[in-house]
Amino acid sequence: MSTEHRTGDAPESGDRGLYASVVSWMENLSETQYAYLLLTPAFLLLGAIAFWPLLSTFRLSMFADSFGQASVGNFIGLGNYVAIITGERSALLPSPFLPEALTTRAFFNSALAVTVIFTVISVFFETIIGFVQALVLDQEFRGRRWVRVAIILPWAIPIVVQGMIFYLMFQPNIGFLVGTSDNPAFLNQLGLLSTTPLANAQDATMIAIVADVWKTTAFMALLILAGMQSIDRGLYDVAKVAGASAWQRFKYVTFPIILPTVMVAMLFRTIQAMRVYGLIETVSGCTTVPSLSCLVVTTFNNRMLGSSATIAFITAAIIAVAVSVYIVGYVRGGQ
Amino acid sequence: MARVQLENVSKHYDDVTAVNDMNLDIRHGEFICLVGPSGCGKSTTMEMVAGLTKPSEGTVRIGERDVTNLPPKDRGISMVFQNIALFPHMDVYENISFGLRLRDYEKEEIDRRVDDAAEVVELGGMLDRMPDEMSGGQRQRVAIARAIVRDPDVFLMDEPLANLDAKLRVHMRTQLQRLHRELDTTIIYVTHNQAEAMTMSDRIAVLDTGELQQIAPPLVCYNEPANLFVATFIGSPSMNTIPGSVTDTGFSSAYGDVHVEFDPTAVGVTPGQEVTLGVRPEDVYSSDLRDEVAHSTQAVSTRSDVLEPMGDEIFVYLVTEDVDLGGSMEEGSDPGEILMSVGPDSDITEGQDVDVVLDRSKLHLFDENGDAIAHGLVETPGAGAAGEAEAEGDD
Amino acid sequence: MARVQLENVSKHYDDVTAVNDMNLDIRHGEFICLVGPSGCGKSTTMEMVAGLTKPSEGTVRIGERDVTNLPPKDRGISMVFQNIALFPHMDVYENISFGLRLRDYEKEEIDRRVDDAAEVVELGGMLDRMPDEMSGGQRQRVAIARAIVRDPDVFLMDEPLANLDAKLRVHMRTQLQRLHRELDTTIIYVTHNQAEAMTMSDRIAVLDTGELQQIAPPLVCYNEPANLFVATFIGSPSMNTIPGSVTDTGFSSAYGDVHVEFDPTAVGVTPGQEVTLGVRPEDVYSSDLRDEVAHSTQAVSTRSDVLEPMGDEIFVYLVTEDVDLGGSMEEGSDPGEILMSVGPDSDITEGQDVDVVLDRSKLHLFDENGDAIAHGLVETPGAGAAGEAEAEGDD
Amino acid sequence: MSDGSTRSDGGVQSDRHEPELTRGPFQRWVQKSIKDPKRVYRAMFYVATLFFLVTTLFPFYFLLVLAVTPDTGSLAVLPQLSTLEFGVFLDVFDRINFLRYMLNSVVLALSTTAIVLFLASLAGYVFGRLEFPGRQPLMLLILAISYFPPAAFFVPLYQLFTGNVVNGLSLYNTPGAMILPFSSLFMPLSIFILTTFYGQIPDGLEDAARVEGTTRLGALFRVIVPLSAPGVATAGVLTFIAVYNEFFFSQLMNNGQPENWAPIVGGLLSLQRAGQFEVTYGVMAAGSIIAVIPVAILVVVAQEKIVSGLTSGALKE
Amino acid sequence: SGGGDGDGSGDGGGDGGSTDTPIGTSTSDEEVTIQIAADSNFSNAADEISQTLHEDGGLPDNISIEFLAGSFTTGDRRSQYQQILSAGQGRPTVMMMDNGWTIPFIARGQIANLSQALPSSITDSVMNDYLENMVATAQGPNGDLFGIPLFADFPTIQYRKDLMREAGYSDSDFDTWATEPMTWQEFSQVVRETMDATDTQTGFTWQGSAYEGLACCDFIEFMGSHGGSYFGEFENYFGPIGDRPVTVDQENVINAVRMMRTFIYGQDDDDALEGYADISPDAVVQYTEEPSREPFTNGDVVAHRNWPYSININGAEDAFGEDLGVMPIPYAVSQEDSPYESIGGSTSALGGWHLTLNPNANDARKQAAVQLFRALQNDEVRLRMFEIGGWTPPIADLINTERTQQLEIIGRYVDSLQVAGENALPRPVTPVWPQQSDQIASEVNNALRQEKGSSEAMADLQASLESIESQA
Ligand SMILES: Nc1ncnc2c1ncn2[C@@H]1O[C@H](COP(=O)(O)OP(=O)(O)OP(=O)(O)O)[C@@H](O)[C@H]1O
Ligand SMILES: Nc1ncnc2c1ncn2[C@@H]1O[C@H](COP(=O)(O)OP(=O)(O)OP(=O)(O)O)[C@@H](O)[C@H]1O
Ligand SMILES: [Mg+2]
Ligand SMILES: [Mg+2]
Repeated sequence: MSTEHRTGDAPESGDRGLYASVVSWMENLSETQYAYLLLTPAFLLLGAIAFWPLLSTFRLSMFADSFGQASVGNFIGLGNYVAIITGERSALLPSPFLPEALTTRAFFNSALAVTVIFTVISVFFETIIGFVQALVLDQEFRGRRWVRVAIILPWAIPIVVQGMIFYLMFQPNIGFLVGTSDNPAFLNQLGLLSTTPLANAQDATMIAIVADVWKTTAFMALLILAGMQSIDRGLYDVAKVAGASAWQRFKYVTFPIILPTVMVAMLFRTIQAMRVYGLIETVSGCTTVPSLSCLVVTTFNNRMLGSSATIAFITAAIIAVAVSVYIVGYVRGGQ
Repeated sequence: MARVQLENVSKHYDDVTAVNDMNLDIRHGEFICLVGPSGCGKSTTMEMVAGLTKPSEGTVRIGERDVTNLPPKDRGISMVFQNIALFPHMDVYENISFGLRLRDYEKEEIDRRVDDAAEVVELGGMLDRMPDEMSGGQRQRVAIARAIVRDPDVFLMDEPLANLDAKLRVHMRTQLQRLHRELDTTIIYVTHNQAEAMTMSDRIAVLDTGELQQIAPPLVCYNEPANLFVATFIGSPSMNTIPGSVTDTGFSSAYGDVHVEFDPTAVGVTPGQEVTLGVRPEDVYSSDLRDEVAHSTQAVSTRSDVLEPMGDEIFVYLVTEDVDLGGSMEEGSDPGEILMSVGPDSDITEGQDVDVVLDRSKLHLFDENGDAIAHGLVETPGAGAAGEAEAEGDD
Repeated sequence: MARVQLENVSKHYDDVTAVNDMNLDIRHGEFICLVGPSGCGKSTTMEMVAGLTKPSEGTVRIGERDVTNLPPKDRGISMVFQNIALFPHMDVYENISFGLRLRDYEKEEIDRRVDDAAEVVELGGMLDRMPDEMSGGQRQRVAIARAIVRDPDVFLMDEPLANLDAKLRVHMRTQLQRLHRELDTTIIYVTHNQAEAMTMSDRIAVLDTGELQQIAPPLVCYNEPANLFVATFIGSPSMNTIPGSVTDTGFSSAYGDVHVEFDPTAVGVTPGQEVTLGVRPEDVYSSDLRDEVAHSTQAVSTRSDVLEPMGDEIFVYLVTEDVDLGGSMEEGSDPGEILMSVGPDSDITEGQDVDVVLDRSKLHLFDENGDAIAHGLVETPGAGAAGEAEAEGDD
Repeated sequence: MSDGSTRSDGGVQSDRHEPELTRGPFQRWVQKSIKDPKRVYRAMFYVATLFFLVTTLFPFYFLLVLAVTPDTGSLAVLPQLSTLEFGVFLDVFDRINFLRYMLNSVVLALSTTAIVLFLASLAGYVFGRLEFPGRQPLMLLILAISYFPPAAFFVPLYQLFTGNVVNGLSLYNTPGAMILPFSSLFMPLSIFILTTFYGQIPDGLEDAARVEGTTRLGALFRVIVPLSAPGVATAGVLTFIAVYNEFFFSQLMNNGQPENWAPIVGGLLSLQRAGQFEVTYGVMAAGSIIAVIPVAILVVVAQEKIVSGLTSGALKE
Repeated sequence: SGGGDGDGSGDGGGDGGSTDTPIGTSTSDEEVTIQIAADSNFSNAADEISQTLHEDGGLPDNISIEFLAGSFTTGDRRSQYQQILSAGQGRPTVMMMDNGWTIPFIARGQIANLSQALPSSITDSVMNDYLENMVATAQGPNGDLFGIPLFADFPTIQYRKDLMREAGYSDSDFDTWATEPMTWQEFSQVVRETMDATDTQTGFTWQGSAYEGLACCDFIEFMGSHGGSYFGEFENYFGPIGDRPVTVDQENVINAVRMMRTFIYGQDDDDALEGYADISPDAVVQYTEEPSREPFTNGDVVAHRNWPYSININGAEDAFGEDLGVMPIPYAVSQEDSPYESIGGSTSALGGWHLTLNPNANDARKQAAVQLFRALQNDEVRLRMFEIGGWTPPIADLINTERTQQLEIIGRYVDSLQVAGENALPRPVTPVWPQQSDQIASEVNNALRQEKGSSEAMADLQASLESIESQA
């Protein structure tokens, strides 16, 4: 028994006793039991609000679409999956799942290809720019707080508004960025944009990417910045004395230490980018840039519940594949 | 009551066994020093007592209670960590008072205690500093204050004074001893400082590669080391170890001509057996002083190689034979080399021929496995010297 | 060439002056130990040499070059940090090779050097461990290896051996000395270990509260301390300081009756002046041994208070007078208390009356400000003892 | 700083005595830069900062121009001040109860952030610092939630919240109907962020806390969370803003009325159109500026406070 | 538990027997509030509307009306209703539904059958007096009525009289054009001439973006005015799915596409249709209503096709005022020359909204709703609604009256509106219309962007529409 005593020891009330016994019960759990105990609240919530709906949606994905009275048709097992992947259902979708030919046009018309293009390019640029932004914010300088506000601002913008900004910016005769064929704007002259970029799958995808980079780079920057701020400054002293230049300190100390954070940021950005919907819908419309989530939402709105659920699960499966790239990289990096 | 017992405790990491089948029984109120080479498992042992590391096997008891599965907070311990581990986000006051605040002490009581503890570690005016604004020694003292501000049953201190200068160290040492007396606690203390281990502890536990080598009062460890490891580990500079073999009439060294005469059967060795002779530097005398040594061996002729003046004494490295002396300065126990300590007024110079004698009452004999065979090789074997040592150790 | 010069260097923090107007001139190839109490500014000084901290005032030169504004990487230094600071994300190999990899050494060269360095710090088999899988001492050794694997002009080592056991410490010490010889570098070394400072350094720089007190060879610091601070700081246990005043015939203590006879004018003091007498524990002898002391004082009658057996010697705390002895054990320099060190065979017991004499050739006299007046109070004033000490210090 | 240091250097001193005629300011700058590369870093730093400011703020500028340009006027890069109508910012409040929408959003975002940070702290601690069987699979399971488009959750959740699954449990048009899905959908991100941050805190500090007498949970909230302040604050900010902007459930889990806890998105959408086809970009732009700028500033200030609060004073009692 | 069958059961709730039995029309004195899911224009004008309903329409005083301001984005509203109805929620009582998607709700049996629920006095007057095509979008397969048309919307062409005058046209021309549709050929020449005469960059803006608006409206007009149709005769428009011809590969349809392309690219276009001028900017391929209106309002365009809301903007004094002219949509093939009976000639897309009844509402509210519907039959109420919010009555005779002519701005153009209303053609709404409209929008837009040839695009569209027809 401990000899420690509380001064002015309050008489132990029943509550206190209960509390104490709960605490001691918790303290005596094995590491595994304790781990599961702490995870319980999160999993209860996730179970009810995430896993259960997913299961029920999965069930839905096994039913045919219905265009009549009922909300879903017959049970057809994995029929929806087959139909969508083979392209059998393409006619009922705003755009096919896989490219139907090996042309650029077909690629930009395929939900999968567009999504992958969007994801790879936007996550790439977000990471790089986010890194540089974080490096800038990690410096001490006057007005840092305001620069930080400026960098966060895009991220605080609701998607509707973000979409509106970019939609209008690239609207001929309205925004500043697009001209007409007689009176081309700067970007048109450079040949970077057609005069009707939002109707053009390629241009519209790029605009969506720019819009996404503009908005979500802050996400990267904030996370990376947090990672940088948690690094023990003493390590930089060691590195300096060992002869590391600023770049080498970054390369050997900062970068590897924040790598896990960067990976998490990239991982989630990739996942989010692969689910892009609102941005595309508001900037160019899902018909022009058909992302995977566009298909999910469009089919859902069109009451093709089975197809919608199926595409949702296919999307998730594709994301899972993308994620496994990170996980493999992470495991490799961790060794 | 804070008896601390480790029963067959082991700790295995993936590829290392940090602690192996350790048995320790520490009485209430005892002051135990854990010593041993770097990486021998001292910190791991402490962590198991504290409850921070779960033993792979075995039982830990504190005050007769099995605490193996009890969390640290319920073990009635406080600890000074080897790596100091101050909370970087708290100032000194908050660091020191952390444990008290957790226990809902009253504000005045906390303030009083923190002030006291800060006084003890001489950090009076620094209560509102942050850890990163302090020097290494100051941080360590905060860590000590954090531990002593509470009054637990057992103090665990892992090299609490490593970063302090000699003077402050002595000061802190006496403060800790006073605390020990006043609070009537059990203290387990890791130190690399021989003086600390010798002066502070009731018993010293010597560890090597995770195994307990000897646990005994300091002078017993010093005078009657259980094995070669303890013999060379305790005492600085280290004991001279002279490999050799038993002859019909005593011991004869493998290098140089160190001969000690004794009756092998009385000691319990057989002629021809490979043994190691141990002698501490301070038991090596210049043969001029032979008369002062009650039981001296016959003279050994050596040459002084290197002199290390230490202020209050001089270490003289003696070569008994022209063997390879490549790394000779490294350790006193190189075969063929003997380290002698002499007073600061000695007139020995480097490269001079020196004849030395050993004090036979202070010689140690170890078998092939390094286990001690005898301490003191005077004609009447062993007993006298051992008794003497014990008497000293008890006070 | 790696001469290191600090010219009027100061470092002020918000409310503390960590280093105050420091002037240091360290010759190329010198081995300097920085010593001083905790928080006196040793680490800060090192950091300013390294370029990690910018001096508030003053100039730092390395090899005649003004490096005050140069980044650490261009200063040709390597450093062992007091807080160890291993890179947590690199294994031992990567930690050690960090500096080499920065400089694009070839793989084989790196491997060779890392193996060598690991060998020196005895971490051979641990190259692929992560820092958090190592013991405190092992980590510290990695930090040392990381510093020595390169060949800079100046080594800065901030308590590199604090977490090592005595034996390993001795080993590391000799390794560092060898390295120093081989690489022909300048080493600035912070240590709290007297033995280290004494044995390793060419000169010791003693700091107190940010100010340089003395910089001199170890034995000069030991035998001729510039002031009371250095006198009590160097040497463990600490020098006895006996406050008193100058009489017509010499010195008379304020407590107890310690009297030393000398000619005040020869020494340069005036009768009635308040002075402090300093004597090291090993220069206090039981009056039985009076004959062995060439210049002994008259006997002082004392009573033994506490005995501290250290293995190779015993510390005896002597009380000269029944003054308040509350915290007497704390420091040897309490007025009215004298610490004596005797051999392990001494038969003094606690509470016994002991008459002691002091070795007058080893006495020190300090004025009111603590500055040294004289070292050695034999009739022929000062010169002899000082000359002796210098001779010893030079080798 | 760099200026001062170069001046104390003799070399630069002599530069200043050279005739200035032959050298333009730029050459002088280059000359100095060669001597002191820090100047170059500094310059790079300013260029980068400026670049980011321009690129991030340009669309805002566009938004502002959009807001203050009258409906009948055309947009111009540099609009004439006289033609602008700043009254649009007041319109936002005249047309709808915009404040209430903002308040709803803030309440929803704060509650969600609190729930998420609490639950994710527990989970992040478990995943970041404990070893137990099932760790990897459970993490993947949590991550997998983020794989799904929000639509995949919608139908069952809507049924649930409208009382069609559990009788009598009707959360539609209440904050719960949004906070619950927000919490579970945004939680995986926070769990992952906190897992990495908590995992990096040295064991020694947790050990020290436990020896000092905290429970395991106590060590988490008193030491690990404050020490990970930058990470926790960032997770909080990310969650807060994500909720503030959430589009999908915000719209579908209430009927768009401010009294029914419709958040800002609902407000913006009701500002968006004057009719089925006519879009009043101006008011909507004004609305979003009003909605966003205070929040962004609040978030930055709060984040700084959180970080400094958690790392220093938070544990003062 | 009930998780899995959530979707099914929700609908079941909707079907609930209540729709079969007439709702009592007796008035009780209890205070009842009914909620109408509408948009913020209604909720902003709630007081006035409520006033006219009570005072002119005789709505009992114990019934109060609350308008919910839903999103103006029609798709959002659709999904919102879908959730509400499939969850079996009782509120709101009455929903304002786009005539573009009322039929799928009818098909799924999610809204109350008014033919059975309302007294026949009300339903009969709807069937007889209201715009026939409008009513058709609220009818079930067997002709039962499921929604009461609330207001209608028909696009017209707006043009700049001031510019035209410079080009030599006079007010008498304008007067003729206001009620007598001209041909597309003539139109394009008039516009071209005006452009040249006034050095105006842009002649005619309309909506060519790949969105619902193209499929439902712009293209229906261009195609219809060429005598083309998606599914042949008008009677096929609402089904039966899979059992009707798909007719987008017909020449009339292709010609419509070619004409649109010619407007954009002039005679240089591969597919150019002779006799038409280059009057539209490239940008029309990404224009929706507002982006196409902005340049017109800003004064850079001669003519513009849009819904009546924009007449109010462009006809305002600070815009063009009296200089704004309005005409019905031009045509290329008259109704007589068209292959289909009721298609051809000037064609305006028919937009507009119905009021439908939530079958899950409680009886008191349903009864109150009946009173509401009854009140709405009152002409005075309809006219007041036109005055209050510009909600065009879905009754041809009420559009152009002396009262309506007094209305500010729009009053000047009610004659053209009436013509447009009489020629209004709804989109072919069925449960598969969303899919089909996606395909139509995307293929037509492809053609407009010269990604595909006109006939190629229409052939592709033909194939995918047929495929949808067969799969559904
Ligand atoms: N960042 C800082 N802010 C304020 N004071 C500081 C800071 N760093 C050091 N100090 C103070 O400066 C003085 C010198 O510190 P320094 O680290 O040099 O001491 P030291 O001699 O190395 O001590 P130790 O032996 O304990 O490591 C100390 O009193 C310390 O508290
Ligand atoms: N987490 C771990 N994983 C693997 N090995 C470990 C771990 N922790 C400690 N060890 C190993 O266990 C052994 C004992 O470590 P411990 O820290 O107890 O040593 P120590 O006696 O305290 O040493 P020191 O005096 O150097 O602090 C060491 O060899 C160490 O490398
Ligand atoms: Mg240790
Ligand atoms: Mg220090």
